[in-house]
Amino acid sequence: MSAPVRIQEADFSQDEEIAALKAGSKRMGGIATFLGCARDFSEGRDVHEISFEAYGSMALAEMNKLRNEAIEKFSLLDARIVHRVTTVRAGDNIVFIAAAAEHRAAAFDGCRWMIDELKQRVPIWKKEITPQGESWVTPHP
Amino acid sequence: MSAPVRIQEADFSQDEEIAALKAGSKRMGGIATFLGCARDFSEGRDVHEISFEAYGSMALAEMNKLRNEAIEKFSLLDARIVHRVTTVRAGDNIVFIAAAAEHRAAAFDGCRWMIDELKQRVPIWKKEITPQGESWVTPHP
Amino acid sequence: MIKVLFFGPIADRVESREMQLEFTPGMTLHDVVSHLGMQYPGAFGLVSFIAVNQTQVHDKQTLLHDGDEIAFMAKFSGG
Amino acid sequence: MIKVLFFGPIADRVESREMQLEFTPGMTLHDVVSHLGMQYPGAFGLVSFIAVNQTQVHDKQTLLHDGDEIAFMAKFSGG
Repeated sequence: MSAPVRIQEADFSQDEEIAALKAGSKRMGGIATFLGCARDFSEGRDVHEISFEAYGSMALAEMNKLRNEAIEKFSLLDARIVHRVTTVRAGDNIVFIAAAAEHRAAAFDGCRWMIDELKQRVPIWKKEITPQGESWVTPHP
Repeated sequence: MSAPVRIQEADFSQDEEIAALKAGSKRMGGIATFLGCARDFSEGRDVHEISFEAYGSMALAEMNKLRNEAIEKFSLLDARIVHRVTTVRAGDNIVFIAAAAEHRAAAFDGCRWMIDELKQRVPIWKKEITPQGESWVTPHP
Repeated sequence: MIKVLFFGPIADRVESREMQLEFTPGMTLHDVVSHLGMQYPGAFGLVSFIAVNQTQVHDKQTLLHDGDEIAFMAKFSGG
Repeated sequence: MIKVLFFGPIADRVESREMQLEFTPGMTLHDVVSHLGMQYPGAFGLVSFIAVNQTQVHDKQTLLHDGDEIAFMAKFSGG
């Protein structure tokens, strides 16, 4: 079975991720997931491709810490985080986060917390390739 | 392609639902989903099976209304609601809800609103089959 | 005729999922509720929602029409 | 030796992803920052986070050790 936290070039299957998540417990009542995708349009410009770069060893360590913290903080039964680092086109998958809990409130809260924290804490950068050229994305404060 | 709102006996595939959701737009930046599953334990008792019953025509109409309201209320790009009506065992899928938006906040808010409303408004009932016998589930106020 | 539907715990107590009532002009939802409520008091104690033709109705004075479908429903527990 | 890593927009401005600096005993993070910051002021204006051995460090007086890995990072934009 694949690791619950991964950085990879390849796309992922939600069915496989959910099956792996569910394998650990039959006490899960709710699984909340977040799937981040590449948009064809950002800040008023067409976007052809998005290219990702990561500080791999640190990013993976942070993502593992983040998962452990979420499990503890929201009493999750399990959680998974997968981030692609490659060049994607509009509509392609970028990041997948899943949080499983006995009840839905904790699953939603845990899932949302993980994607919010990931954006703050995990050393990954994206560059948008537009008809006007390439530019690194500067996150809003 | 399958309808975005369905009541069915059969299990569903998240990959298929997400693919159908994404087919409509390349402007989706975030897709939040909720998967409700059967737990093996509820209110202090083991649960062997859960059996669902629906007022089918009204349930489907309410679920469609709910989807339309969510799309409007949260400016979603698309949404899907699938509920199984059959007898399931611990770990099995019961309900799937997906909300796609340009940004993640609307996707999360819309998804959570739909499952909360579904539980309030859609005429479906569940019966838990435990070693001590069967009983209809009475929702908490 | 008026078609009456019962679901879940209510169907269990009525020991029936469906019945037909004779339609009479001027008949209201209240007439049906009081008629069936007397026959099945245990079941009607569980009724939280009533729908006429798949739409929730709160006003018991609602006039019925021949062919209407009335559903008596306990609190929902899907999802 | 100290291994220095640059990523994303910072790597673009430094025009390099990695360099090695001679280690000298007593060397602090501040020494590295001021040395490289003078050489690549445009790049260092983008630095929001610094990590030593994959852990964020806020104190520039942090003593370095031979073999340490320092990363200069712009604001993250993953997810």
